[in-house]
Amino acid sequence: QDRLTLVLDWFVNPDHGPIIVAQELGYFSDVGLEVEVIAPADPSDPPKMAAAGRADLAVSYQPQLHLQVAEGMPLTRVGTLVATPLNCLLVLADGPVQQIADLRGRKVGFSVAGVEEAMLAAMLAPAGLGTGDLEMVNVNWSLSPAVMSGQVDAVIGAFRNFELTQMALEGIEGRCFYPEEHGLPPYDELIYVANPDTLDPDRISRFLAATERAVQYMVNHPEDSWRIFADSAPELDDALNAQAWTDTLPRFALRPAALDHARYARFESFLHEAGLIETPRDVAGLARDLGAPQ
Amino acid sequence: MTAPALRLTGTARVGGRVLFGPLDLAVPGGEWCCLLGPSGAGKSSLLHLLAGTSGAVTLDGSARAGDGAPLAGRVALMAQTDLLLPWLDLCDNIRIGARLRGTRPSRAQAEALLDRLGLAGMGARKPGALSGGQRQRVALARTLLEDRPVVLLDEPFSALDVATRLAVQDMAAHALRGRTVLHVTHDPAEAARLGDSILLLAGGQIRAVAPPPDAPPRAPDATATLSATGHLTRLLLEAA
Amino acid sequence: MTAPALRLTGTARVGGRVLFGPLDLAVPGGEWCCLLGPSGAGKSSLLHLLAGTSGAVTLDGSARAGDGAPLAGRVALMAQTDLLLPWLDLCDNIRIGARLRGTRPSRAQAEALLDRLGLAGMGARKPGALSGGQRQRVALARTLLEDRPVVLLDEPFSALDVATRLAVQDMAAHALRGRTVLHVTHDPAEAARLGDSILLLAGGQIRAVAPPPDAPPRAPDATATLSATGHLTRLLLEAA
Amino acid sequence: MTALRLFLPVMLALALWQGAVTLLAMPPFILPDPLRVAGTLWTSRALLADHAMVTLTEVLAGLALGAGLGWISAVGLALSPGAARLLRPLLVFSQAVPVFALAPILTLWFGYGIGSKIAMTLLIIYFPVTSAFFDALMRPPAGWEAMARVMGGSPARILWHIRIPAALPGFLSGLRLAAVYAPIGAVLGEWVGASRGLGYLMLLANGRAKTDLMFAALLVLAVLTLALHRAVDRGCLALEARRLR
Amino acid sequence: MTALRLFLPVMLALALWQGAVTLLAMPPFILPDPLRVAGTLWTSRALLADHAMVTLTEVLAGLALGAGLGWISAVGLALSPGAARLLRPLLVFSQAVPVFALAPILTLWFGYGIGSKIAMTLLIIYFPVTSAFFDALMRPPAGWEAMARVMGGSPARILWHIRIPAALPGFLSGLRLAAVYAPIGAVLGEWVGASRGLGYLMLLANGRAKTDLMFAALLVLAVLTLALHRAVDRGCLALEARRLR
Ligand SMILES: Nc1ncnc2c1ncn2[C@@H]1O[C@H](COP(=O)(O)OP(=O)(O)OP(=O)(O)O)[C@@H](O)[C@H]1O
Ligand SMILES: Nc1ncnc2c1ncn2[C@@H]1O[C@H](COP(=O)(O)OP(=O)(O)OP(=O)(O)O)[C@@H](O)[C@H]1O
Ligand SMILES: [Mg+2]
Ligand SMILES: [Mg+2]
Repeated sequence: QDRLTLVLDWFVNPDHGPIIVAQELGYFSDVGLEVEVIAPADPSDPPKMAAAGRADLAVSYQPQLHLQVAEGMPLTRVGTLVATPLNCLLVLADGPVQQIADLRGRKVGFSVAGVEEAMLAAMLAPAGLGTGDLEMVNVNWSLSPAVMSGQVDAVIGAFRNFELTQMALEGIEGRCFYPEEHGLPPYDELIYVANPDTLDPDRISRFLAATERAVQYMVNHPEDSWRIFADSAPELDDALNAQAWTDTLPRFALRPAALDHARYARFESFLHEAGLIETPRDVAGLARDLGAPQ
Repeated sequence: MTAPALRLTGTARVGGRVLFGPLDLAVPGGEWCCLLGPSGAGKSSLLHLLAGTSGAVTLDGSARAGDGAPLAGRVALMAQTDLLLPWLDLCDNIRIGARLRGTRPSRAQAEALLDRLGLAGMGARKPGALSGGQRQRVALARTLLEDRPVVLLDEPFSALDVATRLAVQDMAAHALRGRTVLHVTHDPAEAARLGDSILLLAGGQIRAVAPPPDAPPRAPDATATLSATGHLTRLLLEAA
Repeated sequence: MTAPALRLTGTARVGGRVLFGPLDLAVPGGEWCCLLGPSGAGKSSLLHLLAGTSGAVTLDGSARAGDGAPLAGRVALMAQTDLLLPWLDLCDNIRIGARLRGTRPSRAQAEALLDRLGLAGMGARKPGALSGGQRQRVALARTLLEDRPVVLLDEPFSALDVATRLAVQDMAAHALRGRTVLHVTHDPAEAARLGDSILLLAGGQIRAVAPPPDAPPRAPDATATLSATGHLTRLLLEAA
Repeated sequence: MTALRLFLPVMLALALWQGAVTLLAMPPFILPDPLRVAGTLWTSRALLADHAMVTLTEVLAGLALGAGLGWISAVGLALSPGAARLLRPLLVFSQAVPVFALAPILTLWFGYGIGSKIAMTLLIIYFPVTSAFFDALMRPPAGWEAMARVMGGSPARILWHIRIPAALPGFLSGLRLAAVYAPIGAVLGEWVGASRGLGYLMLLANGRAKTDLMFAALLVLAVLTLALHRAVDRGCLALEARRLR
Repeated sequence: MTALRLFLPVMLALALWQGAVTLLAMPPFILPDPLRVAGTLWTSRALLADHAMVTLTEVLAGLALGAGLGWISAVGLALSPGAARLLRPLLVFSQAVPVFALAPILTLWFGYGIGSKIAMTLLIIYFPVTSAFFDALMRPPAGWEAMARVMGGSPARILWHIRIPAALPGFLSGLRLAAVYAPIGAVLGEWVGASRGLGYLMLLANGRAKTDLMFAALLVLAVLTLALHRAVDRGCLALEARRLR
């Protein structure tokens, strides 16, 4: 058995379905891996741990990867967990914001991750607005409560597979504007990153193969896989996660190891044009396809 | 202001053991009464029982004024330690009682009192810059400024030299004339000089000793004073 | 252990003003010297200068042993306040010096000393449960247990009744025989009884007074003692 | 009587809470009402108890270590004024660093186990203990120290026999503060990375807007803090009373 | 001399920092070396100064309010033992609530302006001040209080003229702690919701993986904390020295 340490992006939640299911069903041991899964509280820690060699793999976000590589962190994407954006601009369904153009002069909350200004700017542009036309407030710990209580008119950085359900459970109907439908290039929300200098292609490939098997199982057996996930820890078994499980299923990468070069090149140039990256790099400096011939 | 008599009867206990009594102690109103006795006999405890500040000492009996009215609010106590407040200057230290009652006597009055106790011009000093005898005089000044009908003094002149002691004794005797004073002292000459009556607390019992016939404060070198001093000294030596 | 002489020369200042001096004070080695003077004359300051603990008081001159060796480590000081540590019982309080030097005298020795000072069986009490005179005796016990060739006593018997005072004086006189003792007191009778030599500090100057001819401790009622007492009293009254 | 004393503050807290919810019309996703939280408390009792045990372990270990280290540091600083001038700013500095900057460093050193949580608890309570005790050590009653110097005590022995006992109330004051901060320290430690403990549970519940569960966990944490503070306060009072009697 | 005293701890801190980076082979994205941070400090000086001013305002306002409220609360509690028994647990309780649980409540009440930051600062420093002062108020030297009672002082006047001045060192001890915690309080307040201030800047830098900028902001915060602690410490020492002389 080879050991492999994986740091999640946050506490365990349905986004990590394939990992938990693979662990519970023994897919990791089937490929000769003993995987240690670590759940941190701050999503900015895991890539640091991977880059520092403290973890073999970390779950991170594609936009972050671009920024971090630009700042010189030794990181590369080696696999994909969730292959669509999850981020969305969340508003109240019956609130004053019915279309993006309604945001003029209003308050938008965000949880600092680094790219939300650029994202918002891209979403505003088609409506003829700029970030200067509205007020941005960091609401850090309480995205949906800030919207629900009406303290801000919208928040960016909410996850479409959770926040809507969450609001529904509180009896409030929310609505998402999807970035990829409003001018943003599509991207992978959750990816696996590793240190390019020290990564072990063999073990990571085995890991990705096991999660690929888990995704297939989940797609084939949504109910059973939910039970497996919910039984893995008592605090996970609730209505929100059950709904999120269903909502997230179609978004998991069915081919975790596959790399879409163009997607990474597009996002890199998007960030470069937004002024967040000075010198864009080619995809080889950002992501790897471990299955490709060397 | 009429000065009430003092009466303490019963048994005092501390830490489970009898300290003194059963006894019956009476101080006539408006008189100066000196209380002598061996160290540890319970003199300070007796004063604290009258003042209502006895900590560990309990009295199985009563300590009250002869006129039946409560003593609280009519007593000034000068304890054995000076209890000066280190953050207040001398004038404020001796006016602390008035402050605590919400009134505010003039600084000039305080300065004048310090003056009469040989501490002229020191009103603005803090207690930290005083000698032992000076601190004791400030504590006395504070007690006098209380202006109460009943005054309890616990060894008020023990840290003073002969000359200062005589002067301060005279000053206190005049200032407290007509009040009921219970004055604990170890100095037989002092008792012989100041007491309208003299009590001895020894072996848990009170015993009255005849004072010299003339009115206090008496001349320290008068024959009657000297012979009373000698008599008291002998009694104290026997009591031990 | 040979007891060195003490010598203090120069001018002492406090708060910008001259406290005493220029003067030249000498205490012969192995003798008991009594120091009297008005309250505030600087007696305590003088002791602290010799002990090296003068806070605000500065000496323009020198305070040292007659044999030239440093005084530090050869002096025991009983200050005017008792400085008992409230969290230690009496035995530990009087053994604190040894503890501070890293040695550990037996509890029995401490108990025995308390016994001789009339505090038998109180060794396990905390200072909070003592009377004023009892505290003073504990402070004296602590100073005696220091076992130093030079002993500085600041009004060590002031809170004691006549009988206890005589007994404790005798006890101290015997215990400190052969050591150099500088003893500050306000009681002329005490000085006349105990002093091998007697000094008067007044008006910033030192003046020697002849002690009675016989060896101390003298009988309190001996004629020579009484007349020396009278003489000292007159001098003190004049000094004020 | 004791029961009443414990009962009254709890009732008051509940009344204030319910009042805030009712009067200020707090939406339940910001502040759920007590009854709702009580329900969650009951249904999730096994879960809460499980996580509370983890946090309690971290708290007790951190408190013992933090108080001990704080004691040692304050004494060390008091012993050497030079070191104090040099090191005190560093201590202050250590308190100015926010958790998220420290988290990666701590995990790099201590890993994701209980070590990093105890380290965080320690870091949080170490300072109040050190600071309060050091302050008290630096203002010993003047007379005692002079007396001890005449007696020939070395600075170390004077510290040990005079200054430390005299400064005990200051240390206990710091300890009382530490008892209150220790649980929050453990929660912050769980922030560094954890999959168990009340802090983990709260963060998880918060991240998913499960306000009931978060407040239920918060309530458990508060009760734990109160109990700890009470125990330490009682202990301190008993110690202070006994040592002068 | 004073310059040297300030210089030495800074040098020591830098040496420790560089040592950690070199010896422990800290990667720059976890702990950048001092030189690199110094560079960022210089190039971003305008940005940092701008955000530091915001934080400083919050800190000073919070400190003044927190110290004031802490003073009042401790005195109030000391005045009425019944209230103390009832309210002290609530105070402890208030400290057990982690920021992220409070954040939505605070913003709901105070909005996203300076109000919520001052509230957070206040909340953080209020407790150490109250606790340390209250502890000191509850152990007045026995003799003074008895004397004051004989003199006919009401409990309120005894508190004012005797217990409060006697407990001043305890209050100052709490104030010193508060000076250290105030900046961290303001940073926490900025996390609750802000678009300016050092705390916000740190979050932003952290999100953008600009570790240099984060540590530069951290350094500014630390210097601010040190300066504040030093000023308060100096003030306290001067006050303590003067009032007995
Ligand atoms: N910090 C100070 N500032 C100014 N004057 C001071 C200070 N400390 C002491 N003094 C003064 O120094 C003088 C000497 O004090 P000292 O305690 O030596 O007197 P003493 O002879 O022992 O008097 P006593 O018999 O009353 O104890 C006093 O007049 C006192 O007021
Ligand atoms: N808390 C206590 N526990 C036990 N005994 C105590 C306590 N407090 C005081 N005592 C004892 O009570 C006795 C009386 O003390 P008090 O202070 O009244 O004596 P005193 O006559 O004033 O003596 P002195 O002349 O020495 O001042 C002393 O023997 C003392 O040891
Ligand atoms: Mg007494
Ligand atoms: Mg003196």
